[in-house]
Amino acid sequence: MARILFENASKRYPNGFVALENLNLEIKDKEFVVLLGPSGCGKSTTLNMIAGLEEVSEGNLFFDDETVNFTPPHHRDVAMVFQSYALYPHKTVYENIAFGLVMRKHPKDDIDRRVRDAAQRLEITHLLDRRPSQLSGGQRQRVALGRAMVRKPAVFLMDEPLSNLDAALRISMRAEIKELHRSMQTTFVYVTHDQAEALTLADRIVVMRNGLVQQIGTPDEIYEHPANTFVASFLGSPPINYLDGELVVEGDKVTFVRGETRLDFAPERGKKLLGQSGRKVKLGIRAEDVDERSEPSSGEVIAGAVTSVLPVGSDQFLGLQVEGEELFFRINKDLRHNYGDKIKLSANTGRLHVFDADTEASLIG
Amino acid sequence: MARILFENASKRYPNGFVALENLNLEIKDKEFVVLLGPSGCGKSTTLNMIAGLEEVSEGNLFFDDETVNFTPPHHRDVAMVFQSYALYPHKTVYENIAFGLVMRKHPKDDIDRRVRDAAQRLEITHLLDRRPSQLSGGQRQRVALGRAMVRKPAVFLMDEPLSNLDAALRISMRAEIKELHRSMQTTFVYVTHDQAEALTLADRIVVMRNGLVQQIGTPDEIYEHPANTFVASFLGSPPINYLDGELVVEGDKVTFVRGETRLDFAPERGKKLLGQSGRKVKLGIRAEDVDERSEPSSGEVIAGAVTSVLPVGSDQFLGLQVEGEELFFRINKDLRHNYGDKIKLSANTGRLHVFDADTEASLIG
Amino acid sequence: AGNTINYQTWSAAVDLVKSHIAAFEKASGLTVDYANAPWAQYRDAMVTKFVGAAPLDVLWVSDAWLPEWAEAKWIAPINAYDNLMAYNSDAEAFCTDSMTYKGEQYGLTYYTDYMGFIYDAEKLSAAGFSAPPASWDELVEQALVMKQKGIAEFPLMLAMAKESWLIEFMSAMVFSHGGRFTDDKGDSIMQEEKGGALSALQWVVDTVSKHKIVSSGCVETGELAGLKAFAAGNHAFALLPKYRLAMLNDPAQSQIAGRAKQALMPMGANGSHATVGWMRFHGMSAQAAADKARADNAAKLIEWFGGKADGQYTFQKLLFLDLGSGFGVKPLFEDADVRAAYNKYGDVEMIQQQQALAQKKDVVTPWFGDWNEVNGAAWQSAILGNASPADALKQAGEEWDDLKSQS
Amino acid sequence: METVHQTPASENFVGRPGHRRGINYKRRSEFFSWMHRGVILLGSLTILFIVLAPVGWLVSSSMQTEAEIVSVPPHWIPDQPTLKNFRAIFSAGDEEVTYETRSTQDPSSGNYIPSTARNLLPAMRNSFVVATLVVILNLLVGVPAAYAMAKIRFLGRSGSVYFILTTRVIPDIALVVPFFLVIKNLGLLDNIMSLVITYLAITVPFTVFILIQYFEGLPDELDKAARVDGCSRFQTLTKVYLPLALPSLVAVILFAFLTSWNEFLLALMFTQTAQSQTLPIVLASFTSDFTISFSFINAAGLLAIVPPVIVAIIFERYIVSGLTAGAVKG
Amino acid sequence: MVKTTGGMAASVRRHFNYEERTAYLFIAPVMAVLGLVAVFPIAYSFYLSFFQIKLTRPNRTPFVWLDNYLELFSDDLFWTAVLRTVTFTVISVTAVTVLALLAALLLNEKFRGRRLVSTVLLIPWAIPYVADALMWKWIYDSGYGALNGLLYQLDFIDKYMVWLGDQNKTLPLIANAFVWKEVPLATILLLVSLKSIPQDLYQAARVDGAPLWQRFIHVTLPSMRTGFMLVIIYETMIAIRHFDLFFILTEGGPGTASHVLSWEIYVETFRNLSFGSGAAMSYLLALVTFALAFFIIRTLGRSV
Ligand SMILES: Nc1ncnc2c1ncn2[C@@H]1O[C@H](COP(=O)(O)OP(=O)(O)OP(=O)(O)O)[C@@H](O)[C@H]1O
Ligand SMILES: Nc1ncnc2c1ncn2[C@@H]1O[C@H](COP(=O)(O)OP(=O)(O)OP(=O)(O)O)[C@@H](O)[C@H]1O
Ligand SMILES: [Mg+2]
Ligand SMILES: [Mg+2]
Repeated sequence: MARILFENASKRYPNGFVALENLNLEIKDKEFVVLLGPSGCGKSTTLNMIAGLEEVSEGNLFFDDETVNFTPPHHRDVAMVFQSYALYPHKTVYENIAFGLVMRKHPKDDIDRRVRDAAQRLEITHLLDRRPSQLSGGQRQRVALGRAMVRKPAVFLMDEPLSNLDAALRISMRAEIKELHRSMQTTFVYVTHDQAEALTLADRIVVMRNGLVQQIGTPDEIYEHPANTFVASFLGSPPINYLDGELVVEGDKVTFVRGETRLDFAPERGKKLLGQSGRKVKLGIRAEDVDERSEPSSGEVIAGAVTSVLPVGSDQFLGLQVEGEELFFRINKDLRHNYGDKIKLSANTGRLHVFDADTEASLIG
Repeated sequence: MARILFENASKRYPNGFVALENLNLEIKDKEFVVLLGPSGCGKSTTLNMIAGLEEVSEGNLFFDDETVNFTPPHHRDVAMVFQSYALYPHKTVYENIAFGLVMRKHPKDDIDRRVRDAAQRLEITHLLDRRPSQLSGGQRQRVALGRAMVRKPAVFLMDEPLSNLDAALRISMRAEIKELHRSMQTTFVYVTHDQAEALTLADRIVVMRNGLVQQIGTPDEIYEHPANTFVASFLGSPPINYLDGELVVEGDKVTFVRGETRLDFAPERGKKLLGQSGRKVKLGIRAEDVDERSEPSSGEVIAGAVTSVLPVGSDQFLGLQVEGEELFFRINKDLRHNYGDKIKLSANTGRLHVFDADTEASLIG
Repeated sequence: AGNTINYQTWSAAVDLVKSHIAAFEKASGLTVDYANAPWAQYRDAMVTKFVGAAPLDVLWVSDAWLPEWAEAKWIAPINAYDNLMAYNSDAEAFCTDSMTYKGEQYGLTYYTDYMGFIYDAEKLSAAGFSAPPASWDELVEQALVMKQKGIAEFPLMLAMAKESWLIEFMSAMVFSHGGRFTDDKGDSIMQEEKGGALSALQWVVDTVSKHKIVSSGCVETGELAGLKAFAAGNHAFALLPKYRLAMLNDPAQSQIAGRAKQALMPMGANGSHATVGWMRFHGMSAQAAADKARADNAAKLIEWFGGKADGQYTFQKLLFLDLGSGFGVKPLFEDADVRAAYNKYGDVEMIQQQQALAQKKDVVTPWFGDWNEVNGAAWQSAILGNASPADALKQAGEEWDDLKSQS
Repeated sequence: METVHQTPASENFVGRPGHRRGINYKRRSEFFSWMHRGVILLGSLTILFIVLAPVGWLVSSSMQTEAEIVSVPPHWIPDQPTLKNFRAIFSAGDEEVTYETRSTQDPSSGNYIPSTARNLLPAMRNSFVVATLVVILNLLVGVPAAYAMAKIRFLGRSGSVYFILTTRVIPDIALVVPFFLVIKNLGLLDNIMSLVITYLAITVPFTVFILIQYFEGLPDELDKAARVDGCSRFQTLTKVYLPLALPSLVAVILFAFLTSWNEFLLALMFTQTAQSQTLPIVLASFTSDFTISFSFINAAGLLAIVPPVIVAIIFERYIVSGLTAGAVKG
Repeated sequence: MVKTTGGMAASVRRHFNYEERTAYLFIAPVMAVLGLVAVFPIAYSFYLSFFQIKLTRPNRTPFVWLDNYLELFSDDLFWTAVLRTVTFTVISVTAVTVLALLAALLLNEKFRGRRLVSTVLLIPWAIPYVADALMWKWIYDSGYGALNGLLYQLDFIDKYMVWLGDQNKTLPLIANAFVWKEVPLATILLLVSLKSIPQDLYQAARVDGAPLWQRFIHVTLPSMRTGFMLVIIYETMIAIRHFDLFFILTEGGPGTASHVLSWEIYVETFRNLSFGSGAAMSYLLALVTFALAFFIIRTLGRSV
């Protein structure tokens, strides 16, 4: 029901700090947009501006086609989950959740139904009579989520709504939120640090850094075609590995060269790099884009000595000393390696990333 | 420097709610113990009791060999990261971090050195003069972490210290914490909901539920040998899949049977189940314990129709309708499947879990 | 409102005033809008009301304020009303004097009194004296004996706190020492060497610091506190308004009931038995005077209270009977009821004799307020030993000259 | 344990966590709790003594006769306690005053009671009405203003705070006459409304100032949450801030009530008759130039304490702690 | 689906600066009350301070520009009064603040009888100054006062002492009466601010190793900053202008021992009927008071 448009918007805090600079961002109606970015990059600030809780210092903010720079929050019809919860300490959990509806004069029984329904989904039905001070951290967060969930606003704003929940709960809550989006058919702006969450929920992801937007795109675009090293590094766990080197173009074949290591780009990638021979680049290889084959074909070999082995549940992370740099890869858990083993991995050359060594912008975007 | 021992400890809140029941838990000196459990299970309560912030209602709490039930917090020599941060609003970031040292009468220059060092690791050097109210959520959390990091206490207590940080920062902070543990050689009790964090950091993991300890063990033990379905479900993302069925023992071969699906246990697992033919069991298969081979051998086939496909970064999650239940698996991203496709996956029968259908306790634990 | 008289008093004898008003309303057909304010703040309240032009017709005025209020044109003379002026023949001379400023009379009195010298007869005889002191020196002698015998720690009660009574206490001392603050032309003579004022102050200072027959706490003792202390039997001699005799001899209020006697004010070296007298009167507001009809009504009320009502000085008489307060019209001394009442606790002859010796305060001028503040502080300073009596009076005298020249 | 001694792991002086040698914490915590109780007892007794000693003397003397009251040394307990002062206040009739009925006072018998005693109860009623109205208006007018100044950013915000304070830095004495002119021009002389509006003007600046401070202390996040939940500024104030600010409202209520209850100078100027006079004025009028009854004034002063103390008892319980616990994280 | 409400649809102009409009609306009643009742008196008396007004000379009221102010600077008595005012204010405000803090700390504890103590504590506040001042006058009386009586009977003194009449004791004794009456309000203000300290700060401080005393210094005191600010500003403003006790207890005496500014202003205005110079003094005092308040707000005000 609402398209949100930031037009050259800036936010300057009273102490002079500029939290957002010249933000241009369009969030389409009914879209589920996830804001991603390092701590302090301005995500919460963006949400607060959409909600009308922080003034837009410069530029414009539109809902559909109208400026809402000065529209007060209660006329904006947004629901928000605050990063800090902001529960009403004097109200019970029930009253906290119901408050938004009470303010909108919903009938009592409708409110009751919705609150109980939400509480059940959030598994806090047994806590409805408690006050926030008597809840655990995760329980408080769920109350905060419930307060938004019961509403039917034009825009949902959620600021890390699941950060304090355990994995199982997080997954089921994620499903609830997905379902909410589906059934409400309304715009969601969502902040999270959890990549799985971002990738599973988002229609589009906005990657921010220091108050500036780095890239906007579908999860796939962001993951597969990061616009620059920052974006590339930001997603993926363990993070993407970089190797500085040089491009060598021989006919159709584009090769990345760094010392002994030579990696031939798969053709569809390579063709964007033709004619750039000699260019200094940063190669990006995601941890999972390697395979341990008995004998990798040349042009896809990454060889090095094992520096660390870290089993994590289903997989293991392998630290590898390659060309003097330590790279991390994720491989199958069943393979056993010991510290110091020299091994070879085959890189998936169709999924290599290349960035300019100086600007760090992607060359194959 | 401190062994922590809970002996039949209980915690009853003033409203009568029993948050911990009969807790028996030994945390060894220098151990890094992670508390895991669903929201509201009593993790923070446990930390608070160790810190001396909540009274032990019943039972005893020992540090080394002495009861500390009555020792006030400032004589316990613990450092703590609070789930709610609890920053001093009237102090600057610098003063917040320095406070614990000031209280212990450290020399000024030593304090300064440590604070600046911690700030640098936490990447908040530029914020040292701000007050907490001028920080973003993640920044506040890092200040809270810094406040503990500068100290050299006998016990570190950390309550979800990284929950509001982005992945990259989280990983580097995780490394800092690991390093802290290594260099301090002291006891850590750590609460997290992030499994990767739990698995990478913990010497041992304590899985709790409703104020009761479910299992204590190394990460590997917990992951590979969950004591019951609760523990099994709690770790792993997407969570482990269950299929109710029956055991059929034929000679050495133990087979799980449910409708068409027949899975033969690998011998080392199977031998614990000999003689249990006909037993009603719950089979557990982790999402990643399947492979898509062109032709799986019989006895490891899981066949079903694709109900959902969810690409997540490096992999994709596949929903599969198997024997009327929806199971989720993680497979390689390169494989393309469409909704409704009937496919076969081969299960890694060496990694199957079996639980009693009623008690839900593991049969091969 | 044409027939309403706005009548303002301080909160004294409220019931009596009300009853007298009721009678007036019945007799005259006029209505009286009566309001009263606490005595301590009365002047301030009135100043505010004058400046704020609140409706006022008749009001009580203390003699000390007359010049100020007249100069400020808040109250008006009543000379035009012969029926009022006629009462002067019955009034004590100092009384009429006190209501007169620049040749015009501003009202009719309803209460007049003077500073009396009162002693505790029992203490006196216990100390072995048969007669009260006739001079201040004699008082010192007697007091020293009492002090020695432990009859009283501080035989003399002098109330020298800064309050409205202070000027009366000072005047009584000065007059009885044969001195004056100002001469007939209104120029200051208080600072004169060997003048009565100086010897009076010197005497006071000596009693406090040399003889210690007066407590150094006298600078915080107000008239009322002094009265209560005297009533409690703490002292043998006191300077107090004469009307306090009634209270001092009332067993319910006093522990020396029946022993409080009055003597003539002791004499100073060059002095006499003179004392200070004062009075309060009914005045007419300038506001009312400006309107003939209102002025006539106001004059009626003034006469009713300050003159005769139904052929009698009813108000003054009742006030005396109720409270023991003094009256300014001599004929009342002859009234049988009055004599009977007086003789219960006092000596009419003595009262009449002393009243005849009463003089009005010689410092009542438009700048009295300014000067009084400085003078009071100066006397206290001398008593506290912060200044010599001569310096203190010099300061007061200079202040006087200064203020006089300014106006 | 080798490494333990090498690493500077613990700051603990003794090198063992959780206990300094030789301290029995259980005993110690019991000791502290005894100390604690002792300090509380001592503090309470001190307060009770400091306050009740003068007040007790007030009570005792209100039941003594004028003669007894000045005894040296004082009679702490009246020889013959009498309630005549209280009786006079409560039995004072309202019949018309004539020469015959005028004497409620009888100096010769010592039953000295000022005739204005009968005004005391009506004056208390006036005072109570005035104070109550002032409290209500203070809240109505002051609360929104304080909220706006604490939580809304607008042009002239700090200017208005200082303006409000400015109205209270000038000595009342300088303002009495101009105040009088205002009240006269409003036609409110001798009307308790004159007191209501002037008291409002003299109390509301502090009401606002007090509330600003406490509102600022409440987390901004709650304000934000409420607004997102659909509250206008006004609703945010009433539904979220007021309940949380309850303790400070108590402070303000008591402040406004007692300031009005005690105010003297303005009441003196604006009121004239019993119909509008407030308690302090009537109290003051018991001291005339002719006489004063300490015992009676003390009795009246004692009665004056009762209504405010009842008000205080009613509201004091709302000064409770931890109202914002659990509200926000961080 | 819920309609996007008025705000989005309505014109920008209608909601232009909703925040400011609300703010102005909210402060309008206060401003109206003050404008109606307080502004004229202030302006008027300020205006008067530029005239030489002596009410006994109603026809001569020349405009003297700043003379009324300038004269004060050469007036010794004025400076004495300033000094005494400062002394009184410093003694009183310090005592009120410290005692109120102690009382507030006590009342912040939970114990049986707490409500009794707190109710009793409020009593002094409930006594009108008129009665309060008379009570103290009478307690301090050197002849038959209760203070003398008590000290004498307890054998602290062997004969009755002079209290208010002793110029070295006058100011402290008046301050004592003042403090007795002012502590309750200050206590309430501090108590409220004490109650609003988040408990988790104490927890953090305990873990940080702060013993009781340090928690008091580092958590309690800083968190009560605004409470202290309120108390100090209010009490300073009240003490610096305090009049009633001086009026009833000493009238500025003995000598000039309690001749404070407010008394001087009173004398000048009502005794001397010099409204102009009285007003000038008032405004000097007001200026100083305001400067103090400003300074206190700046140093203690919330900057968090
Ligand atoms: N003050 C309190 N009064 C009553 N119950 C409480 C109180 N504090 C916590 N609880 C309850 O105790 C249980 C344990 O709380 P605790 O904070 O230890 O949970 P937790 O494991 O830390 O959860 P989370 O992961 O959500 O932070 C919860 O169910 C909570 O509701
Ligand atoms: N009131 C304030 N005054 C000054 N600077 C502020 C204020 N609030 C936030 N900031 C700064 O603005 C920047 C953006 O803050 P914001 O809260 O939007 O970050 P965020 O992206 O939500 O971070 P996080 O993931 O840590 O919550 C931060 O660097 C923060 O320090
Ligand atoms: Mg944020
Ligand atoms: Mg917790």
